[in-house]
Amino acid sequence: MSSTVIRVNGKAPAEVSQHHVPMLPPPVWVDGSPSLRQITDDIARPLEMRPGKGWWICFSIAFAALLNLGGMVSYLFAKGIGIWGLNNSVGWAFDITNFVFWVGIGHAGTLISAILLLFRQQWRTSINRSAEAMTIFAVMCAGMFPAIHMGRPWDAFFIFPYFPNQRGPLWVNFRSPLVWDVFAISTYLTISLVFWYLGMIPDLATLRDRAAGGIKKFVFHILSLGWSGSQRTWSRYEIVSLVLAGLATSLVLSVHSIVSMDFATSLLPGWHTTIFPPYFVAGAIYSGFGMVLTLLIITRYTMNLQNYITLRHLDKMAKVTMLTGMIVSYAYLTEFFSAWYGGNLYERYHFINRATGPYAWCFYLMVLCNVVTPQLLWFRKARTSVVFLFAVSILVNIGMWFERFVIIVVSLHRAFLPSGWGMFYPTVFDVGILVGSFGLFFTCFLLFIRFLPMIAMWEIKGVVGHGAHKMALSSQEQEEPVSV
Amino acid sequence: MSDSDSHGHYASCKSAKERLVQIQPQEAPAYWKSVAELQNGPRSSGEFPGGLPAAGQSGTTRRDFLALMGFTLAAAGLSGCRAPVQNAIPLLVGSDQFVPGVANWYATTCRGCAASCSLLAKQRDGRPIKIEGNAESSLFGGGTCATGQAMVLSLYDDERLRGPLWQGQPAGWEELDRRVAESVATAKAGSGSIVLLSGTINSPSTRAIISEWRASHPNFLHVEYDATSLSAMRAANQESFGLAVVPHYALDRARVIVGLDADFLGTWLSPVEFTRQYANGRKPEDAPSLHIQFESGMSVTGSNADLRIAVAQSDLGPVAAALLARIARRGGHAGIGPIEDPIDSRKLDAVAEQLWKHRGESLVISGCNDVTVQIVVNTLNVMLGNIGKIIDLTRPSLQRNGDDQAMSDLVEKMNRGEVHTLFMLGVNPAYDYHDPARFLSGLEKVPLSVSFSDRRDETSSHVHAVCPDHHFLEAWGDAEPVATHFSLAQPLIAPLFGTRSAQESLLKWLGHEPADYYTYLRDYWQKNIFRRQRGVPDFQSFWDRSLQEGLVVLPLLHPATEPRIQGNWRAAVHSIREDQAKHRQAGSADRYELDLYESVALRDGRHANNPWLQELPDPISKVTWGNCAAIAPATAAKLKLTDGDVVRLRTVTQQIEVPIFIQPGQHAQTISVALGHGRNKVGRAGQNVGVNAYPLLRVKDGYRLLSAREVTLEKTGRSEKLATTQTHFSMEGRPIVLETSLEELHQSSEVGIEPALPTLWAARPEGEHAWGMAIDMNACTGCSACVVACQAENNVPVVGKDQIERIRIMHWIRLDRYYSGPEEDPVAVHQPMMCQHCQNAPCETVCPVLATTTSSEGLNQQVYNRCIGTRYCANNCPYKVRRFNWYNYTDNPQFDFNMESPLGRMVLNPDVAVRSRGVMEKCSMCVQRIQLAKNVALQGRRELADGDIQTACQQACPTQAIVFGDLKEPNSRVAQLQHSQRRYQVLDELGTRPNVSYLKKVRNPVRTT
Amino acid sequence: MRVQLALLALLGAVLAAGAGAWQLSRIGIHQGYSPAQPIAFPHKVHAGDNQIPCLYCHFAARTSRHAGIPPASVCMNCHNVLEKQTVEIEKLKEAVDLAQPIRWVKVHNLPDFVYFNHSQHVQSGVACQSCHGAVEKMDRVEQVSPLTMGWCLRCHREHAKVPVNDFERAALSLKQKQKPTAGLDCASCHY
Amino acid sequence: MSDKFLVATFTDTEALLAAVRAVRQDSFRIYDVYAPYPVHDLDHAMGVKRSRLPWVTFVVGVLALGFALTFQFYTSVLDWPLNVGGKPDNSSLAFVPICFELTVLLSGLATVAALFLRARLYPGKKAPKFADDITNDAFALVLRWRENDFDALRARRILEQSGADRIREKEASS
Repeated sequence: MSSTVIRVNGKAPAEVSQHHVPMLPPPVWVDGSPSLRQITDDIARPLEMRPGKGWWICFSIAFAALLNLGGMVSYLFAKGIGIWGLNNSVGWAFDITNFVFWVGIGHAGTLISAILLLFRQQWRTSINRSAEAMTIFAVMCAGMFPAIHMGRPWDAFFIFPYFPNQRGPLWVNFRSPLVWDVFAISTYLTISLVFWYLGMIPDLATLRDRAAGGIKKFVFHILSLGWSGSQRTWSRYEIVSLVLAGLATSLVLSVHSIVSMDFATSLLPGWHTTIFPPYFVAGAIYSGFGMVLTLLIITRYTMNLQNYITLRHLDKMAKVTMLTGMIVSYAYLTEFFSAWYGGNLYERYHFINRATGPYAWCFYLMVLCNVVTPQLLWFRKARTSVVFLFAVSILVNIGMWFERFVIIVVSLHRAFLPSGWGMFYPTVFDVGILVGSFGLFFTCFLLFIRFLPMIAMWEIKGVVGHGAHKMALSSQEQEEPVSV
Repeated sequence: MSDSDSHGHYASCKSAKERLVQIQPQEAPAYWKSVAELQNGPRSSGEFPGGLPAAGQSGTTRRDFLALMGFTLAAAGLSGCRAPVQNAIPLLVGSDQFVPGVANWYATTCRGCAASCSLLAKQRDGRPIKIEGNAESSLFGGGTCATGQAMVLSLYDDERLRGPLWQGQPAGWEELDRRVAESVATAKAGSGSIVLLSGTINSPSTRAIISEWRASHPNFLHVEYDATSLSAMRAANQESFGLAVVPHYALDRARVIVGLDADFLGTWLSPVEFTRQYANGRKPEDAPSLHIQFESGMSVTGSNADLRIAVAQSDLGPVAAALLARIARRGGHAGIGPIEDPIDSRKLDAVAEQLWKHRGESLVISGCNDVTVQIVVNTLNVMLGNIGKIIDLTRPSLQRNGDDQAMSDLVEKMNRGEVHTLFMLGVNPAYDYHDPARFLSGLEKVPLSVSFSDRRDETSSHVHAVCPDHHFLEAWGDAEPVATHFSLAQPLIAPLFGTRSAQESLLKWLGHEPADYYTYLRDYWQKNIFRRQRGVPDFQSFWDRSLQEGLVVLPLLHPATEPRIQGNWRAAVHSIREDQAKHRQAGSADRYELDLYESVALRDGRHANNPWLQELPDPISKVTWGNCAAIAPATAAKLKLTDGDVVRLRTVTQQIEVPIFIQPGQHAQTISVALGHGRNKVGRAGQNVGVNAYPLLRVKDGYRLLSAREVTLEKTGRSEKLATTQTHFSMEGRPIVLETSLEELHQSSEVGIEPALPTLWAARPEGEHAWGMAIDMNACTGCSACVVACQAENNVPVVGKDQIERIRIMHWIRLDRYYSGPEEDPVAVHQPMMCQHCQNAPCETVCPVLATTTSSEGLNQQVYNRCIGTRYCANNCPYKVRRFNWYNYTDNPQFDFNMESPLGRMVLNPDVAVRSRGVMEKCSMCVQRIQLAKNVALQGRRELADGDIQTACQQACPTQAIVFGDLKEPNSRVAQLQHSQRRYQVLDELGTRPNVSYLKKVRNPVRTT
Repeated sequence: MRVQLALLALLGAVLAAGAGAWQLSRIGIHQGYSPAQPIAFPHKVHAGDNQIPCLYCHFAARTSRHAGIPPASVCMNCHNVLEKQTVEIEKLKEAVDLAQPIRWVKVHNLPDFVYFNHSQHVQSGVACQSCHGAVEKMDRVEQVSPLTMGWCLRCHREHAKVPVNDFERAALSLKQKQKPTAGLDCASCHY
Repeated sequence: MSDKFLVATFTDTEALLAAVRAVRQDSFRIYDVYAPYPVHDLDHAMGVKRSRLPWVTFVVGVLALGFALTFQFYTSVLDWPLNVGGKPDNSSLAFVPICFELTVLLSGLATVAALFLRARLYPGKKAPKFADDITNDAFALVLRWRENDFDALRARRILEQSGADRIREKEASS
């Protein structure tokens, strides 16, 4: 681990530390030099006391939205897809836009916990747990949309190749990207869930041992699977975590590639392009980090964990956001270039229409949020101003939602035959269900930070342990006290 | 549908229970009572024709309308809904002509308008469910129009009266007969005249009844009145030829057709017949005729013309005169002073040139209800020597007999209280008379007014007695659309309600006992028709054959005599010139002219309650559910108006408020508004849809001109959403409709079919057949008959104005209409677009559940019960021809059209599944017909022959623009057409390899310079 | 051994799930449905003992989509002359005298979305029994076949020379490409 | 049956490591070490061999891949080939995504399952508790107390020297 030199606030620890230590001091990812016991207390405390006003306000808003979702979806099932603004020209709009959007959000979690684990990035330790939780809830929201966009969920099981069936037997069409989706999403959800739970077992054990008794103790007792902290288990456990991380990493890259194939394999101008898989993955990570930023900035306040989620964490994430943001911008350019260079009549028209047609405002909003905004993150001031980052993270999510909307609706509303052209106008149900999905997401997340350790205690301890922190701590003293 | 198992049953059980309560007792037997008579003789009355319940297999809704008949789900209500008990109730006494589940076809005659096309009507299990043209007819061929196709639905119209009314209250026939008898008696005593006010009547037997009335009642008067009449033409012909008739035209023989505001392909006189002739005369492979159209608004006819010249209504006369001047000069007729050309002289020269070149084989028609114009037109035809060759005055058309003057006289008589008894048959003056108030005030003064209307409409709700007439599918009848061309009408179903045929009423009131129109008709034919024919010795067999074939053509009574030409056409020209001058002075830039035209679907308005027709897009504007004011783009720009802005059109006396529609090709100073809309008493579907423009029309020396002058246009500031089915009219330079010119076609010898594009995949093993279709873009006029035919055949639901505003029309076949060229003078083209049945179908690859796949016979098959509704296929369909069921359109109060009402559902085709919510559907190439034909061939132990299978759209098409058949059968017509050099496929560069191919549109421009 | 217990439980769960799935897949199958009829008409006596061919009474099956239930008049052809009397025959005659239609109960009901045509099958020489079972041995008619799509396909496959057994079929299609036949098209039953 | 153990608790990982090394040098066999987080070098010090669980991942992965491939091939080529957009029955490229997903899914689940089996982790298991705060901030080194061949005194001495906080004897059921 000492192999990775990590700059603290832009300066190498070597420069900042006045100590004449032969080796580079390890980076510091926890402020306030807490003892192991204190870490446990800090992180477990929120779960043991009544939640604050902030939490209740957030929760009631989120829960209201969730109820609204329930109501609207039941109405949808009762009446039919017609209550949405869809039509013969535009067969997908908010439904699939939301689907792709949420799947995208779902990428950051696994990326942080898996890929950064493989790269031995220690700064992930404070954020990976909540990022994974976010992933799971996001993928839940995403999974909801394919189910409801059919309007008849009781027939959805046709999409699974199951036996016995009395139809001959009739299977499914493995050539259809929608079937790929079903497998990709469910796999991603399962593996992320397992990964998340596995990582939580030691902490569950901690909570079990802290719990006074009663139902809480019992539940943690069951969930922690009798974890004892045995070193023999630890060593197997770390191996398995690495393996899962490897698998999950490949998922991070595959899931959104497959989602992008829903479009790439069709023949619609604006959909039918080979750039989609990498472009979508980058976009997913971009939006995912945006969402992680949003959530962490909120939680580090509501749960006052500034010592664990430090500005340096935010700075890191801001950098990743900026990078992926620029990859996305590059993809936008490439699309236009290949449309012009390819010279296909329909393709060209599509992109002219994207930039000048009736939905041009969506396009420019998207450009503003996804191309212009990230550029501000070049400045360290921007990266370390919590308020600013929060604003950026919101913009990023808006931008990414509109990116999907542009790709889906603008491509559909003016396809090959002009006689089939038409406009899409959302109805209250389109918007309501989008809002509702946020309700579902935040409800889950708020419950999570209320009842489960939102920071991996054992990993923090691992980082803080080995006395390494003592050394780096001294470097802290000359640093400005960053615990905001 | 797939969810009907889990949910449908419950619904259907419930509805069944309810329905049993309301309808079973009195009505349900009524449906069947006399079908049984029809089929099995009176003995089996009170029964249900056997086996039909099995049709209950075919769809919740299909089960529901059986429930309506009061038996199928009788038990289901009680037996709980998990596995509903289905009952089957056979006949008590079998019948040899009636096999349940097998359709019978009967020849009959259409009454949708006075054109009286010959029909074959399909009767399935006792219900008429489909109308098709009678291919035997030498006049109409097998084609129909959109309106004719929809007539079967008006049979099942909920708004039809269940029985006669007296003073608005249900009454018995006896009572009515008594009262009418009294009134007629007093009238006979001399206290005023007895008047029968009717639309055009070309039924010889009915005319016989009328003449009986005339004979027995000296003060009897018969007035024929058409909302859109040709009485000026009749008057003009009286003056020019001494014959007050509407001639019969032969467009197929004309080499040059010049139309002056006559929409003969859309609504004028006999559109089906003309459309057929027109197409036959314009086959590009041999010398096609040249068609020049002068008109104000874009009409179906204009959209097909080789040269279309937009002129103001007031310039139609001058144009005719200017043409006459040129022809006269050539023909050496003196006496026409110089006429100022209303339009570009070179164009007129070119037209005159063409006319003169094709003397004797050209035709000038005008729809103008203005005597002077018609006289000039007659003179033109005379000078060109077309009379007797292209224009037949000796076998005139009897399809428009209305007399405007007689009508206005009648209204005055009524107001003077000189009319004692008034019968009204097939007219609705309170709606379509230009001065309804005047008519109604007169009506009040009539001691006894009787209407034969089938519903409470604007007129019949003001009369004393309503004696509802049968729907023509319930009634006997005959017609003589063109002299010596007779056709018969026979009932396919016993009257659904307590109605009585008008003829029977008239006979009864004449004192005939028994007043049985069938016998009367039969006798009439025996005495008059049978006598005049040779060949069939005995009447019975003649009768049977006529009934079976539906039509008889007799030789002329008296040999053709060339009509002598008379009449002072110079005077006519003179008055035109004066009128023009007068108008020039009055005219100013902010004064517009109004051009009122019959709507293609609703015609003069009588079909306003037919949801199929309300939802049929106008062939030109593509607007459904209501009319709008067509305005030229330039004018709209000048006035800063956009589509849907509501404007107030004001004449001197009247005004209407109507949304505008920007119409390319519209004359800048003329505004076109469709008639037939804005009925305020007609029924749920048509109530107050659109605006009634009749009050605006102008009467010139007693003739109802379908136009007005000095019209002012004011903005109201309001704006409405137009329910249009096509929002973009330009092809954006895409190769969608390909065109070629006549020269090119005749010069180029190269065979047009370019080799099929290479495909990535190995060819799959072929099946027995390969169904394919070829559509001739040159023959298609955009008449839209195919659209309604498809709707009727395939149980396509009506979705209503709101859904169409949301671009959710369900029609399986769409008529795309594109414009090219300058927007003030565009060239239009119509393209039927339905599922192309691609061999490499993009929709199939993306369907996750294999709900759509390619059949062994090349059909792109859609399995409704497998579809889970992801809509991915529709997104990936480059032709956008897939239709999604956004809601349940059946048995759903939200969509209160025919499929909501138990009665309306009787029109459903039991052989086609009714789609439920959340399911994708599309053109199936009428696979049910394919399967049926196979089955018939199997029963006959023979191979399928080309032509055994006709898709609904193909059958309905008057121009035979659509050809369906087996591509693997080298001699089939469709396979032959694959070698046409005009053949191409839409978007084939995408590699979809459609089984539908198109034949290029051929342009034959007129050199005007 | 706790672990073994857990494993056993798991196994049990899997088996239960399997059984459940099988049951689920049989929903809507009314095999063995045999309702009482208003007149207890014994096919055994007519088609069995007296050897009356099916198509004599169900004549519509030759030409129509529906086999149809014979009109009472058809029954009366014989029962007018036969002097044998039973309560059931009395019911029949009464119905005829009172011109009172007989409300039979349909036994074989297909889902709404399937188009089945009797004549097509009769004309192709499919024996009635192959779907309806040995009706001539039944006193009261019973639905012997499941009437599922898989069941239909079995016969259609035989007809199309495609093995019915999944594994045979698999083996065959490994050797040669299956030739598409109309009998196996979706659109031959679903439209 | 219940065993006797000698439990030494530490607060410092350095001391723990020292103790582990010392104990092993003196040829005591370590029963186990308990820690709130995986202490680095401890495996090495204890001589714990690298786990072979990744093999499970590999084997199951290969099996899953095979299954996915054959299943898709069977259903769309052998069992009921349908003409889907004119594409070949064996559109093998289209089968790749699902093969991949199933491989990852099944191998992942199998690995975790294997871990639980191997480490005897299952719901409701009672965790052996040799010292307090193991899951919080304490480290414990546990030696099994075998009758007749366990020099408790020497063990204690070694542990004390290497800086254990407390040393206790403990009865526990293994």
